[in-house]
Amino acid sequence: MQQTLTLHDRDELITPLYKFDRKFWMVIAFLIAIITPGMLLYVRQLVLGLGVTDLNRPVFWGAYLVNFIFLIGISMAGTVISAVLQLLKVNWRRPITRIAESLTVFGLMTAGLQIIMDMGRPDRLINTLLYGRLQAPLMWDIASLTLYLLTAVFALYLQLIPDIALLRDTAPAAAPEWRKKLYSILSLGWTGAKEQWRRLEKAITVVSVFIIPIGISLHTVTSWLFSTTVQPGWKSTILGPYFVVGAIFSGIGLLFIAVSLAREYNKHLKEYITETFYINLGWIFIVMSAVWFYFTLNETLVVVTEQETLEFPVMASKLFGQFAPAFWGMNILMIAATWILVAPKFVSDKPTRNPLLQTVTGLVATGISVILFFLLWLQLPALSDPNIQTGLIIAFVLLFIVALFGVTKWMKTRLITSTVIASAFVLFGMWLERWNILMPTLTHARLIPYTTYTPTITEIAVTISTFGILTLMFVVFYKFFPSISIWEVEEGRALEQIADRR
Amino acid sequence: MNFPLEQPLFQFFYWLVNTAGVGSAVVGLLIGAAVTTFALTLRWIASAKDMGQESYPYPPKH
Amino acid sequence: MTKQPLSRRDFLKVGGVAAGSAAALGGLKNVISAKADSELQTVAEERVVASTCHLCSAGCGILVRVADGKAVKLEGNPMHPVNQGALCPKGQAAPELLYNPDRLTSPMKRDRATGQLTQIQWAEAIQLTADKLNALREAGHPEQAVLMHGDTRGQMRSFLTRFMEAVGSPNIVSHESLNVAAAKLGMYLTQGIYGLPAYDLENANYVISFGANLLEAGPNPQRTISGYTFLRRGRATRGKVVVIDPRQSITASKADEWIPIKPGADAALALGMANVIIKSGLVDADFVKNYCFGFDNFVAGGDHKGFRDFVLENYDPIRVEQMTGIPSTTIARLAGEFAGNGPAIAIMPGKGGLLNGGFSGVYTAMAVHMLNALVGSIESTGGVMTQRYMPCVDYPKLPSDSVAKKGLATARIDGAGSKFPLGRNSYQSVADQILEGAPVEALFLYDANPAFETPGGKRFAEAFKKVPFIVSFSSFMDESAELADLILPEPTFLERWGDDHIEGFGYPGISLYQPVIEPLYDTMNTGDFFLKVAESMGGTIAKAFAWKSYEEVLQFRLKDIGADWELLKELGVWFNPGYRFAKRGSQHWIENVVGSERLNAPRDGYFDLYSRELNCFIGEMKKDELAKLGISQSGDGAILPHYEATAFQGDEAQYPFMLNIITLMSLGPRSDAANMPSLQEISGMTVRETWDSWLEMNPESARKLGLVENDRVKIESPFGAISTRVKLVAGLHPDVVNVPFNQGHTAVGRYARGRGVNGLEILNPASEPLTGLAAFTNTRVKVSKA
Amino acid sequence: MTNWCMVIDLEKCVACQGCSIACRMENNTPVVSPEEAKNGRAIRWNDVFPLPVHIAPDQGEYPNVKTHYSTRPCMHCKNAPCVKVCPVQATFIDEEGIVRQNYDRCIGCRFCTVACPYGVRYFNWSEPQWEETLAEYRNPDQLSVNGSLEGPAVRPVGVVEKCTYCVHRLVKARELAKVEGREFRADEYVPACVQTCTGKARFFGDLDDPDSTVSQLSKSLRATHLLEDSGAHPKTLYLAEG
Repeated sequence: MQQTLTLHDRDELITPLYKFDRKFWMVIAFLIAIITPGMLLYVRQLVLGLGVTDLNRPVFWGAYLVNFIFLIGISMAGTVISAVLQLLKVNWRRPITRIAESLTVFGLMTAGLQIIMDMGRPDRLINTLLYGRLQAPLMWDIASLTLYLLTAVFALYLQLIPDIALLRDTAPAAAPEWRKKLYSILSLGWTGAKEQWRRLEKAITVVSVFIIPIGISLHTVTSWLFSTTVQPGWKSTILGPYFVVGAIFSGIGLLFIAVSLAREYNKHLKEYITETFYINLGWIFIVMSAVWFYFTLNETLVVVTEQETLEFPVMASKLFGQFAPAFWGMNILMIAATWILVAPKFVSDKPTRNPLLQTVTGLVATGISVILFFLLWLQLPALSDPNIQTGLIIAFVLLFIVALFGVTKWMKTRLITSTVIASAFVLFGMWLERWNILMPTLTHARLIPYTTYTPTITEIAVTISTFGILTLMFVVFYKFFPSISIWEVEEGRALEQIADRR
Repeated sequence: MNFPLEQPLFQFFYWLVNTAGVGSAVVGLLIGAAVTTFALTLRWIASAKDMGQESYPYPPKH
Repeated sequence: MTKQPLSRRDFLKVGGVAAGSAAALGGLKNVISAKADSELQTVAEERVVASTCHLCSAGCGILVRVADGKAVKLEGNPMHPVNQGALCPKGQAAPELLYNPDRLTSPMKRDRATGQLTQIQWAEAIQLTADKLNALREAGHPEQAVLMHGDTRGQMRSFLTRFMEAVGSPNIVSHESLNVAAAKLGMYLTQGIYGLPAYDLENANYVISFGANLLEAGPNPQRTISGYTFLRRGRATRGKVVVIDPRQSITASKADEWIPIKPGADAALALGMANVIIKSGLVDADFVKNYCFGFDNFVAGGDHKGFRDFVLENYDPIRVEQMTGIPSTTIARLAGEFAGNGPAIAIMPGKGGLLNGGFSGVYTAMAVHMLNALVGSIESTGGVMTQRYMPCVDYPKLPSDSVAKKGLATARIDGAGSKFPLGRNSYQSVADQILEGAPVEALFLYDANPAFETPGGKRFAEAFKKVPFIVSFSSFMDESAELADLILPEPTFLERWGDDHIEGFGYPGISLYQPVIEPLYDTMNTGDFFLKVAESMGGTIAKAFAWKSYEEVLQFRLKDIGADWELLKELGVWFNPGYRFAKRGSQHWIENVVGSERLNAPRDGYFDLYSRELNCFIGEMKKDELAKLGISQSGDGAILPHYEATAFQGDEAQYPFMLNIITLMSLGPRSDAANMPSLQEISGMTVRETWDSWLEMNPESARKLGLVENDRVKIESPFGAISTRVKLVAGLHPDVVNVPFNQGHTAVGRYARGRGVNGLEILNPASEPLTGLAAFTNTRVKVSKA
Repeated sequence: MTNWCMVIDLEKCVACQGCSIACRMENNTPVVSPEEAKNGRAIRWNDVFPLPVHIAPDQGEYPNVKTHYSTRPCMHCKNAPCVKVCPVQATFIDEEGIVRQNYDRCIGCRFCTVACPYGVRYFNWSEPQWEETLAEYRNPDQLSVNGSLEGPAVRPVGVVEKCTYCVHRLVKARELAKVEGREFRADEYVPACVQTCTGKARFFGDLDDPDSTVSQLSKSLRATHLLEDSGAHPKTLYLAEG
């Protein structure tokens, strides 16, 4: 059999799959270490009931639900990257489609897990299949989530088939027998016949078309869980699209991080996943942040302006009440993320003599501004003079601007690092966004005194555990399957060659 | 304005959305259809026979 | 528990979806229309027993559902006039008292030296008590046996009195000096009846309450609730209710009008209203001229000032405004409304209202009650009634007994009648007397927890050390029982015999307690215990108590009420409905309504606006003697009701707030209620607190102190300090702070122990010198962030 | 078909909380620990609470203050938001207008508790407990409908529970009428809170019977619903103060 796959590619992409080195086991050990406490505490929760959380009346939903929406959100990555870009025949998507699609699958799986963890009676989950009612939005969510998960698994699997066949055929002799068998079964007897290719491509295209509405429906339906109730703060007509945008946003964010981690773990991937990908996807990121800001402003401004008696206290708690840290924290994180992405675009690559744009200047300014910030924060009596305070604030602002300029240059030269930072900001900000949608309304019930909610150690541990599980699935999966779609990359290269030849 | 619930059509809709188990059935149907479609698609792909033309090497040479 | 299906029946019929819903868009009704098969499983054996609730002074009739020998639910007895089928949270939670895990299960003896408790047999307890009492009698000092009791009603009261009298001790001390005695004295010094008046709320048009907590914790809350709701919305015309109180209690917030007043100034307001009523000629001229004493000036061994001139001279609304902080226009309006919209009732302050430590609390009660007289609301429809009691068969005359006679002739241990000439009981001062050296050899605590429920109750711990033999009959190991030598648990009210007079309607009635289930533990009704002690003591005492059981005592006493024993047991209640108003000046009037209980002044049927009874006590006193009693006026001014500014303990500059201990509907007056978890859970509803005590404070006052809601604060008085959390209550006088009663237990049980603080600890422990009343509202405190 | 309805006269209600405890004793709602209670986990199907619920800065200043109290059973809404969101029909409206809860089917997703604008649905955060002998007084009645638990029998941990208008009392009253061989009359049954109300502020009966007390009272000028704007069409009526 003739192969176009070079030995080089094979070394880089297939050999590591059989290499269970120290690094791998350490990662696994670390992940299990962070998963275990949460799982143990969850078992405790199963025994004792949800009383181990800080949920109460009226805060009936808490961190688990926030995690659920967040995880559903990051599952949007697969739909956007894989399906949309595939339909648009965007070429630079090829190396990352697999990671994106697997993120969708794992995100949905862990999201489902959150729902089960949130249930008072997980042993009665079967009741949803026995007595399900169509009128209940939760049923729509169950339908949508299951369909999305199935479709995503199917899409991922479709794309995997040629690679599995490749793995089957190129498995080293030392490979364990069960793995060979696994690949053999999973490859479905793929031979690479032209008709097979044709049918595969057709199937992929069809699935790509269908997965988009299914994905959007899931995020929308999840928003409807809230907006179909009569609770203040959730009766927003833009909640559906807002959730979708948030989902795309956080999905891309996690994708950036996952891809960058994969690149770090397997250095060879850097040849496939180049900076082009970061630059191009970065633009989508920027557009999404603009849309996100638009929605946030929309939601905030309308409520603030109408000052409706029920809605406004909820919004007020976000603007300057108990949720102000979360709300403004979210906004600052999003602004920072956008700035990190946008600012370097305005800076030239060439060395500059402008001291404002020197990295050193930036770092020094950052240091001093941090010190100034803490001085202001501590409210030392020695600095209580209004003039001194004003001076300090002005100095802090100026130095902060200088720091921003200085750091820009540094960021420009480290595209990937800065993108990852921005993604982390976005991820954290989007988690907070979900928190800010859920919690203010729940804590501001109409006929129950306003309350607070602080996740307990159980909820925090379970949350950490959830993200641990997500990572573990990711790591283990890519020990069995190549982290980039080999055949798609090949296809891309071939297409480029064709383009070059012309 | 009263909701015309006495109309058989609306009665049917009402029955449809509000009966325990009907939702499950609909969801089951949806999922069953999806799974079946996926399985059939996979079989369809796998069942493609080598037509004697260019095979395994990819991409097809143009 | 054996269960059997009681029924198997389709109660939901097959049917289509309800068509055409009336709701505009509510078409989708989510109705289950499938054939439902409902099955109710319950226990095999079920019965309902009528009895009486003992958790507060109202004594509501109850019907207890007993399922398989367990009391599972209490309902109000619809036959009972007080509650008419209703039941408050305390009564509802009573099974938590019955099945409380902290109940005492058997008699115990404490070794004083080691503090160790040993379980004993009842026979031993009876023998020990009998021996002790016999020893006291042999020594010729039966009066050294003292019985302190709390809210003891019905035949138990007379039974215990008889027992102590048979033994030869006059020292049976009621807790009334802590609560209702001031009102009773107010009634006594004016109307000449020592007792609480009954109010015909159902027929009144205008009710003005001076700090009386009608809907929460008055002397008979359920009766006043029934009357109140009937007068508000139960009849065609709606009566008006006005509440005078520095704090917007639930009563005040439910009233038509809440008039906040400077604490302790209620007398001034009442007299200011009297001033307006007299000035405008709205008085019931017939009544004040012909049936009142001292309205006009009179001559009796010299010129005396009458009520009219005294009030007209001193209580002009403009001046009253300064005393009370209530605008003179409001005072005038209230007076006009009160006198012009009869029948009207002015209700005397209850506990926590005005017992100021000085005599002023009694003056206040007098002044308020006089308002009723001025508008002729005494013994009239929609006015004040006098309480009648069921005729009980008299006990056989006590056999003559020289030891007892000698003992009974001695002065009371609590100083009532001697040290406190006007007082009938001085519960809290027992501790002072003992500490001052009064010999007490045996002390019985029935229904009493003085170590907790009196101001400065910790004195009792000291005092009890000097008493060699203390017997507690509590069902729980409360603060006082912890100091007792013999702890003889009484069954809860659901497991024993007893009875109660129905009060609050004027007409007589009896309400019966009966064991709804077999007693759970090795407990004994205190009545039975004393019968056995009497038997064991032998001699005249055994003769005086020839009954076999307390149930027999009840049967004997209640023979003539008109219902036989079986009927009474079945109904739980028997009464002669319909209050017969006495005609003014008639024989009935003189015998039952006005003046019949005066001990010194003539029983001539005159309502005293100038209290001749009081004149007998302080009429001869000089100004300085009166000043020692806390009375600033002299001569006629001291006899006539007047406003005395509260003599606060604690300097105003240092201690800016007045501390008020409030009693809640939920926790109620009895210590054991604090150990009922459901009541703990709902106790702080008004301030959104639960299972804890709190300090109520005006938000503005708190702001000045830099306090915000839920701050932990230290409350200091000259007598001590406590610490709790502050709650901001907008409806509260800025100079008053409140702490709820019945929290801060150190004993009783797991639910009561260590919950919050006991505000009584830092109250002025002194007793009023003329009456022996406890001082509840004359302690100033300062509040600071803890 | 009867349409059960409760009317609460707030002017006669004296905020005594007798209804709260009567409900607890009738329906076996557990007492939670003080810590749980502080965390808003107390379960009292019928609660009494001061108004405004949220301490607002514009509550008024001394002496121009008026505190109001309200009591709140389930509203048994005609267009119940809780019923509409239940994915398994564990909560439903029966043909007599009572919103009921099937404890055997509830999956504990707490959507209904979130959806209820009145906050009258409660969740069993922990295994309900009665310490030692306290368990003795629990109501022994057990109502099961189509084999699943609904009545006052103790609910397991992790399910939602709510006021049922004491539906087991209705079943009992009907059964009694049947045993005694007569027609069941609507006034033979009242929930425990109505029976115990110290101020006689609660009325209960058939709203569809024009002669019943509740239907007379529903025509009162003072008749109002809690949160009428919620769109839930609450049925439990209030008679406003004043």
